[in-house]
Amino acid sequence: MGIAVAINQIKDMFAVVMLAGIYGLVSASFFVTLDAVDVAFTEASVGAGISTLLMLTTVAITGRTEHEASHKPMLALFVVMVTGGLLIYGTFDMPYFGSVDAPVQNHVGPRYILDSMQEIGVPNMVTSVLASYRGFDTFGEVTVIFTAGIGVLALLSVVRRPEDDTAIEAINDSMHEKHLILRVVIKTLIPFILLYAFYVQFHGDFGPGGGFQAGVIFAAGIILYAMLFGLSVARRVIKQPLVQLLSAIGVLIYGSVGVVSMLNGGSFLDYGVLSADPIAGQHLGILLIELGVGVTVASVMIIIFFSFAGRSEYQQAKKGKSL
Amino acid sequence: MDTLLNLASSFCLLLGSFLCLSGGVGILRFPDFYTRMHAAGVSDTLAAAMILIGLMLQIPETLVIIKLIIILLMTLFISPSASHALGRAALLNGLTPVVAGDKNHAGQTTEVGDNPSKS
Amino acid sequence: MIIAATLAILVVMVLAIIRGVMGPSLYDRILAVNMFGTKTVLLISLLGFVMGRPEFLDIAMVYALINFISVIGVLRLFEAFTAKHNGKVVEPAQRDL
Amino acid sequence: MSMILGLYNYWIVIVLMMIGFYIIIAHGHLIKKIVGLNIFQTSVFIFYISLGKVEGGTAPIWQEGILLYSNPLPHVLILTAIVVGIATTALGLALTIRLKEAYGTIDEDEIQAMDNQAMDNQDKESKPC
Repeated sequence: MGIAVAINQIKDMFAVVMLAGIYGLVSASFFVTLDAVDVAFTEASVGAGISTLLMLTTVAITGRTEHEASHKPMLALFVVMVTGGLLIYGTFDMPYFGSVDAPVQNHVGPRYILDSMQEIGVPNMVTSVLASYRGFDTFGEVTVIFTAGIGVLALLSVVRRPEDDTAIEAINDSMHEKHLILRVVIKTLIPFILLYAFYVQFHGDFGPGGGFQAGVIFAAGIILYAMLFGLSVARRVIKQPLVQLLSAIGVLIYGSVGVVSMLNGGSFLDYGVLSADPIAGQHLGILLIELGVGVTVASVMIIIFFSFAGRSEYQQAKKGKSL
Repeated sequence: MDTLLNLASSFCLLLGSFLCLSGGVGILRFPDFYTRMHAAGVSDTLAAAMILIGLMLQIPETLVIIKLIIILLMTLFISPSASHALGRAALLNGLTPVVAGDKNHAGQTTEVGDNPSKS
Repeated sequence: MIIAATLAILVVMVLAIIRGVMGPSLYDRILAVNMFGTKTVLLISLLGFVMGRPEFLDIAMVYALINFISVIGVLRLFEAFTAKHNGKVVEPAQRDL
Repeated sequence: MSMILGLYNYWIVIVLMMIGFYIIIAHGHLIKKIVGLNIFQTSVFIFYISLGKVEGGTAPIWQEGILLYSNPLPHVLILTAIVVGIATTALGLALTIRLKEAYGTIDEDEIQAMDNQAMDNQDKESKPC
């Protein structure tokens, strides 16, 4: 397990990012061995996939060298060592790894494990806790993601002028001459990726999966398309205003489910009242909420990637003109 | 019948593991990028196929077998095309292969090495 | 038998990590990441069998996909990067495909 | 010995966390800082997940005949934390790109030096009048 420790001590930025990708994969495998399949799912698609891509785009924009640190690292090392020592001292009181009688296992956990099947009727406990017991939290998370999307858009959106567009397309065309094999393979793969995203979305009640993961996978399919066929082509297929609208609509779906359940006499996000049969109501509520989450996550990821790649292309075009 | 299936699956798994290991040794020991890529790419595909087939022979449930087949198909699609893209990109960006009889054993140009490329 | 295969894959993963840390060229690293990803797919499928719950193959599928996407992404972005910093777009090779 | 076996996962987490922390404070390069932040984050994730692990339990997906599951609560918390993590990473990277455009560098010290210089110049301009 100590593998990941050695990884991250290299200077070149591209190499660092690649190793960060491997690190994401390693930690996702940890999660599988620790029984957290849903988390592994998310970490695989987010930590190893999307965040690596975003970092690479940034490195491509900002350059790959790192200057030698000018100040001495001894102080930092000292601070780190002291903190680490204190934390290790703190672990001596911790319950042993995997012990059944640890305090964590004794409070809310058993209730979720024992009763969620009767109360929610969804085999995947992670989904039922995520969407129903702690639905309010998840609402907050979705809002955070939405806000991040807006933030990235505010920071990186470029005012697009037609002459820039032609320059960008010239660059794209020259790049597209090659990659014939890749384009054919990816063209066949993309429909399956999107289909698989829907499977993950709606199968989340029964197996690992759910809105977050499905959204990321869906976005990954679109990103793959955008990377190989050029951003302008992808923009023609996926209109950016539509995506922006969708990201808001996802949050809106989530919130309105809560409001509707309030109007039906329950409390906010209490899906039991959505239908005559509480369990059917829970199913309906979870389905709708996961849909909202999926839509928001997918569109925010697409927005983020489009903004990053658009910035990169914009700079390329500017550079091309100045040459 | 059961023992036969078990035997077949063990054989597939063992073969897969062996191929995996040889690929791993290859990626570590070979002198330049292209031979390493050869070792990784070729052994990877067959090893993945072998291990997945070995797993398929172990389990009677249809759904699991279908999923395994999907994974297998995806590996067969993805692994060679990724190798193709990788090798092509390396060649186009001026990473020279080590040719037999080449005295200069380094095999890497400075352009795309670890050294940051001069802008 | 499954355990033996799992161990073999773990060993190979370590080898791939060593290659990824050593470099020397960027492509070696990408190769290591790619190989690591394939091995992770296999590892997850095997682990599902070891732990007796083989329905977790979905995760393996995601891994395969994401691995591919990141390799392609790295290549495309690196290509764009070199094109940008050398001031020229790399010409398609003579021996096409 | 039993202590080592019982607590080793926490120690791994702490070592990871310290590496991430060190990268954050010792390196001036902003992208590297973000990578360090990610490592730090992941170490916290692993900590939570390993808290939820129960010896002999399986993944918390209900199935006929299985009685012992790992605790689903940490999984939920970390699942959302990962997605929020990518959101913060994206925002940080976006800020980095803007800094690069504004200053021409993304090294913390250089940015600081430029800022100080600009401040001094302002002072000089304002003092004579």
